[in-house]
Amino acid sequence: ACGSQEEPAAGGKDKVNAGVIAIVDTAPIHLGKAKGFFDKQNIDLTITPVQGGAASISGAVGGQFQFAFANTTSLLTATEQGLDVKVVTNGVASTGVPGKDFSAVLVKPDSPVKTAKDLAGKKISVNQLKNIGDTTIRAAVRDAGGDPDSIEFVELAFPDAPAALENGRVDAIWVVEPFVSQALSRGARPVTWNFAEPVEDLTVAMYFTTGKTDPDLVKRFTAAMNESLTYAQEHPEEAREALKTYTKIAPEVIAKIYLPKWGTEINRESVQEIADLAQGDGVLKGQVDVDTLIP
Amino acid sequence: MLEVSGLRKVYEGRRVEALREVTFQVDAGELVCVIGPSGCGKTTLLRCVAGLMPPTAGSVKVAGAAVTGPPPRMAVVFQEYGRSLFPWMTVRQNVELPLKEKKVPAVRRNELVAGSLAAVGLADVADAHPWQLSGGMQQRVAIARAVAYEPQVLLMDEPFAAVDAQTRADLEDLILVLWRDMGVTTLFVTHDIDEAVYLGQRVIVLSGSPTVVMEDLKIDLPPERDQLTTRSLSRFADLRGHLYAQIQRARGDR
Amino acid sequence: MLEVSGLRKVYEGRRVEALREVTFQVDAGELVCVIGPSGCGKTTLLRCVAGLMPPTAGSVKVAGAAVTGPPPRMAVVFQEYGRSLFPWMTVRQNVELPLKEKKVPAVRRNELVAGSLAAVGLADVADAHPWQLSGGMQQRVAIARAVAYEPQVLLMDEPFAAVDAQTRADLEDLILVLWRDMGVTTLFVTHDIDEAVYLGQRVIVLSGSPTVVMEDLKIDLPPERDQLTTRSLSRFADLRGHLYAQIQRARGDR
Amino acid sequence: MTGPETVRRKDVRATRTGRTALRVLTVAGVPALLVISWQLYSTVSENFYVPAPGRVARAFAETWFSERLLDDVLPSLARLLAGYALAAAAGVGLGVAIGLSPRLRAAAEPVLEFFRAIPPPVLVPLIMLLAGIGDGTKVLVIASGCVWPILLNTVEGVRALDEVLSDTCRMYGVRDLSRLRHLVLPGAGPQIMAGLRQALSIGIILMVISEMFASSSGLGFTIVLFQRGFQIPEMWSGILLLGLLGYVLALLLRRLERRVLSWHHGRGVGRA
Amino acid sequence: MRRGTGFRVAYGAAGLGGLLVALEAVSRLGPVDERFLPPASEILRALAAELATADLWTALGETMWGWALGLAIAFCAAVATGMVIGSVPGLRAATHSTVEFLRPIPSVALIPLATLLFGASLGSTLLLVVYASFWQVLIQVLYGVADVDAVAHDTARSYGLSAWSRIRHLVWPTALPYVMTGLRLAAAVAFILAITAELVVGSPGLGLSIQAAQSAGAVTTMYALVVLAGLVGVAVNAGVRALERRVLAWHPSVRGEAPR
Ligand SMILES: Nc1ncnc2c1ncn2[C@@H]1O[C@H](COP(=O)(O)OP(=O)(O)OP(=O)(O)O)[C@@H](O)[C@H]1O
Ligand SMILES: Nc1ncnc2c1ncn2[C@@H]1O[C@H](COP(=O)(O)OP(=O)(O)OP(=O)(O)O)[C@@H](O)[C@H]1O
Ligand SMILES: [Mg+2]
Ligand SMILES: [Mg+2]
Repeated sequence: ACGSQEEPAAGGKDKVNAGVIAIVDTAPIHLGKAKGFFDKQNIDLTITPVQGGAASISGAVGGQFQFAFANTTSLLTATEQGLDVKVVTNGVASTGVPGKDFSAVLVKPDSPVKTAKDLAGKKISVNQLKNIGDTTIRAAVRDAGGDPDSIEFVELAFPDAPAALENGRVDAIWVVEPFVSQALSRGARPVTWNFAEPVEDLTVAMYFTTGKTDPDLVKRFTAAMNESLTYAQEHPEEAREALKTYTKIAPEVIAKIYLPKWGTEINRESVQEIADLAQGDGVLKGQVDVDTLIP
Repeated sequence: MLEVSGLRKVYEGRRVEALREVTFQVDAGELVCVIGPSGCGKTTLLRCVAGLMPPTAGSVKVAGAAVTGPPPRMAVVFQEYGRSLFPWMTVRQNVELPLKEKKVPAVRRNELVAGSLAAVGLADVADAHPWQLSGGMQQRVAIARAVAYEPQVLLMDEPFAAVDAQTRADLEDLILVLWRDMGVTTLFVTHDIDEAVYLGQRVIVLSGSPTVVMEDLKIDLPPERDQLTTRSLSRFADLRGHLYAQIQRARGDR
Repeated sequence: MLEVSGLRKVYEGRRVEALREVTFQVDAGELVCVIGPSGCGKTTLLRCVAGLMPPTAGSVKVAGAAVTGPPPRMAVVFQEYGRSLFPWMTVRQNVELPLKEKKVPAVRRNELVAGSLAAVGLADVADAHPWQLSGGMQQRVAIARAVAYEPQVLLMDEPFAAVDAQTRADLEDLILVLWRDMGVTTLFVTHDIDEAVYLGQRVIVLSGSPTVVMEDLKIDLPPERDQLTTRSLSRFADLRGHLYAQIQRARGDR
Repeated sequence: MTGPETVRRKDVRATRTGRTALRVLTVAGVPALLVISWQLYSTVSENFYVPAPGRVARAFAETWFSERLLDDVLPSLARLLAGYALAAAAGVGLGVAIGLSPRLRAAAEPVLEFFRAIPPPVLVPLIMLLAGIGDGTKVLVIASGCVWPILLNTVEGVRALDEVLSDTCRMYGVRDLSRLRHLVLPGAGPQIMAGLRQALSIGIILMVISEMFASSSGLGFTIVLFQRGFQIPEMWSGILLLGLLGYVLALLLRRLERRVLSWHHGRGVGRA
Repeated sequence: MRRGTGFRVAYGAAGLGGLLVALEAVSRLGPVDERFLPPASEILRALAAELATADLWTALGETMWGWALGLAIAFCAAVATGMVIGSVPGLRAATHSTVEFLRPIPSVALIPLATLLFGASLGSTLLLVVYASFWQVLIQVLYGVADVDAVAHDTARSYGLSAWSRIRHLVWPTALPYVMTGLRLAAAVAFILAITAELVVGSPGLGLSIQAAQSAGAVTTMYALVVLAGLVGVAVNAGVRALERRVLAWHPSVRGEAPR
């Protein structure tokens, strides 16, 4: 899966290297590649797995990736720091349906925490501090009438979170699929669906490029990507199949997980709302112009 | 006190037969010298007696008990005197360490250390480190350490090799006094024939390889020895001449 | 060939004045012995001459040039023979290394190595490592290394301390032959007065600290020396007696 | 008579200032060169990830001369020292035991190598299962990485003890604890110190790694946060602080070493 | 020596066996939940299954290649630098501050730089591996060079050994035991960083597989891969040990091995 170097493209196709996290959210690009949507646009796509949003943004700014995938907060932060990142299309969005989304805050079945309000003053794990997780959780708690500032957030990778919850190391965990299904099947109880509830129709992550990329290539990539998103949204079973090709999630889990929404439309308002929330929480220092990020 | 019977030692690796068959014994309170050509196995013999090295065959008994490890109350002065001193300790600490191990009370310990250092002429360098001393001084520290230990059995491997003639004579007399006053059973390896005759009640001559005991010679000199008179006895010259011829034969054998 | 003038050496740290003021010279092709009580500074003197240690004051010249580092074509046999051999090399490699450095052609090199090892009686252990040898054998390896090097100036620090009387006599004669045949200028430190008289054309007696040259004695024995006849000359006994008295004085001084 | 005396005293003073200047030059020369080339590089090339030294220096002052010093640096330092001490105790203790016993060495070596080859980042979840997500885990992670150089060096140092010295101890009945104290530890001292020095820098590395997991404060955590937030000058200032920290700790360790190993250095070893 | 090898293998196997039993016991009876730390037997079964796939071997190959190349570069550079710094008087003092400053800078902190320069490719892995293992070897070399015996050193000087010969015949053999320890440390650190780089930067290899298993919640597979990493470490160490026994046959630590 190497070969990130630019070589003469086969059959005059443009070589594109995309930096993408190998999680459920990115099934469309894998599916689209398999379906030949990119070939159709004369793009020879290589998907390079990256470890997180910071890595994909660094990679794109450094010129290694022409396109990459990162969550909304990471992109806003990069923009605030003056990095030249430009969103090309939607990445993944919340289903907006509590109970049927891919992200949730969970507690032990016997926990005194019943609602989002009870999360105030508790210790909650998130995969990265000062990112979309804590921002949305704070919003949810605030909306429910709790004091978000009394929450103690700790960093804990998603895979390690369920164990920490069961051992009582933390009071609540925020996880995304497949860990939501996994934890639910072991008896954990959802308290809030933090992508679905506090912000309406939340755009969680987006595909982006940098100003250096050829505009024509951007247009073609966007087209291929949108086709992939639409196809994935319309063919969830195929999306589930695609998961088996690039993740190691067990097949029986794949069958059960909640898939996110893969639309092509970016909900600018939700992005603006996240930016405002982040600014309110001190994650962002100043006002970020969403239009610079999303042309 | 010391019984060596049928001792054989083969070094693996190069398969050198350092000792073929060595048998002799040393009574309690005896002072026996061992001589032999260079490389004949004197050090090897000493190390086996000290229980530092298991013999290939044969046995060693000290005070009736078979030797399997270093027996208690035995002191050794190693040929590699320089390496046998702890570089991280001062001269005094080097001499004191075995006494501490023996749980000698502090007062007596200080007495012993001071006494033995004075006896070897090193009272004034007690606080130096061994590597700040000359070769001869280092060797004397090793001797002082053995003397202070008040051993029952004393093994010495060419202990005066690095000191000048006069110091050597003094140290020889020190050993004689020690032996006479405290009845220390002593096995003394040397390559100096005069020294062997002067010190020993018996001299054991080892042959060149294959090494066996070539002669076990009684030194029938008067027990009171003195650097001037003893060495000028005609019997001394006879014994010396005899041993010289033996060593020459021993070397010729190989 | 060798000029030592006003040499003074103080070891920092313990601030020991090892040499106070030493002046003497050695002509080309001369063999001079140095004796003195243990710890008087013989090794220190040799190390200054060899350029291994800067003197505190005074100067050393070899072949007219002031010594600042080890001069070329000089060989040293160290008192700590054991530590001067490289444990990771065999005996042969140890002897051969300086020759390789000197770019001696392989054929000649083999000849020299084999010759010098045979001369010290170690031809059969050429492939052993130093730590597989007895103390005396190790010392002989160090001597063989110096001999094979064919030096112009040879410095030896108690080189025969660890070998038996007979071997010692042989090695003494080896040095005499080397010196006579090749005209090697030799400075020979020993603590054996007989040896000094037997080998030397001159004997330099160092005093005890503070160390100065106490006597520079010409040995007026016939140049052809022989273990039996030379040692039995009455002049030999005289010189020996004189030096003995000197050493006693030297020790008394401190 | 007074003439030459004063001249000589002036000489002494001159050489002393000369010596001080030389020392300053030796300590600061190479770093100064590095900073200068860094400045040159950043003036000729605009690189978002390599800000100019002045910019980093400003970020340094702003970032670290604040309450962060108490909130982030001190806890990190405390965890580092705790982990390091733990590793030193375990490494030397275990190392002596393993070095002295060939049987134990043969049995333990593959197991130790097994654990040593496991990258700490993948070990973190496991340690977290056992020690929770508090400081315990971080201390353990630091210790689990630091222990190897100390352990290995101790084992090697103990194995290489001089045989004549060992024999001397055996002869004089110097056994067990006092053998440990008088022979084994000082004899292996130079190697153990080498291990301690190695471990110090590994400890700092692991301090950062441990703070990447289950953390909400600490120097490493802050650097990672800057990195994720694309606050590049701040990130570099943190890296610089890590280097400074390492340097100061190494200096302290060296002073300790000077004291403990004075016999080793005085002996002329190491003048090459 | 022959007897020695059998002895080592027997005891080593016993040690590893003991570890497996302990692991099995911990998760079957002990304090840790089986779901988070599966028993050893299941991990081994998963490992066997993984070993049957071609992907694993490709990943392992990629990791090992990055490891070997990085280690070789770091080792050569560190030995050369160390010898020069250690043998030229004054240089040690002049570089000391810089070395001590650069050394503790975590390789992980270089990740942004690595990504920037090389992206998620072999280059990133190499940068991190070389940077981390270089210091390991360098420090050992510096200590080893400082340990040259004074008498041996004087011997070399008095026989007029040239600088190069002194390094080759005196300094290098003296430092060799230290260098070998350094090599063993560096080999492990290089391996750790090869995997960490893959974990964090996402260069292809075993680390990426571990990361994939971890983020998919496939705990057993993840531990199987971790165990594999450990086993590779054991193998690497055995190799270096064998090398050490060859080149250090004269050293007290090795020659004391044979029961005397
Ligand atoms: N560790 C060893 N390995 C192999 N051979 C050895 C070892 N130690 C000693 N030898 C050999 O054993 C023989 C006897 O050695 P030993 O040291 O006992 O002699 P020695 O009589 O003490 O000689 P010297 O008077 O020179 O000290 C020698 O041939 C030597 O080469
Ligand atoms: N490294 C050192 N540091 C301090 N003092 C030293 C050092 N080396 C030697 N000395 C001192 O210098 C003096 C002379 O030592 P040197 O080794 O030259 O004596 P020597 O004449 O060779 O004695 P020997 O015959 O016993 O070998 C001694 O008093 C010794 O303690
Ligand atoms: Mg011997
Ligand atoms: Mg001397």
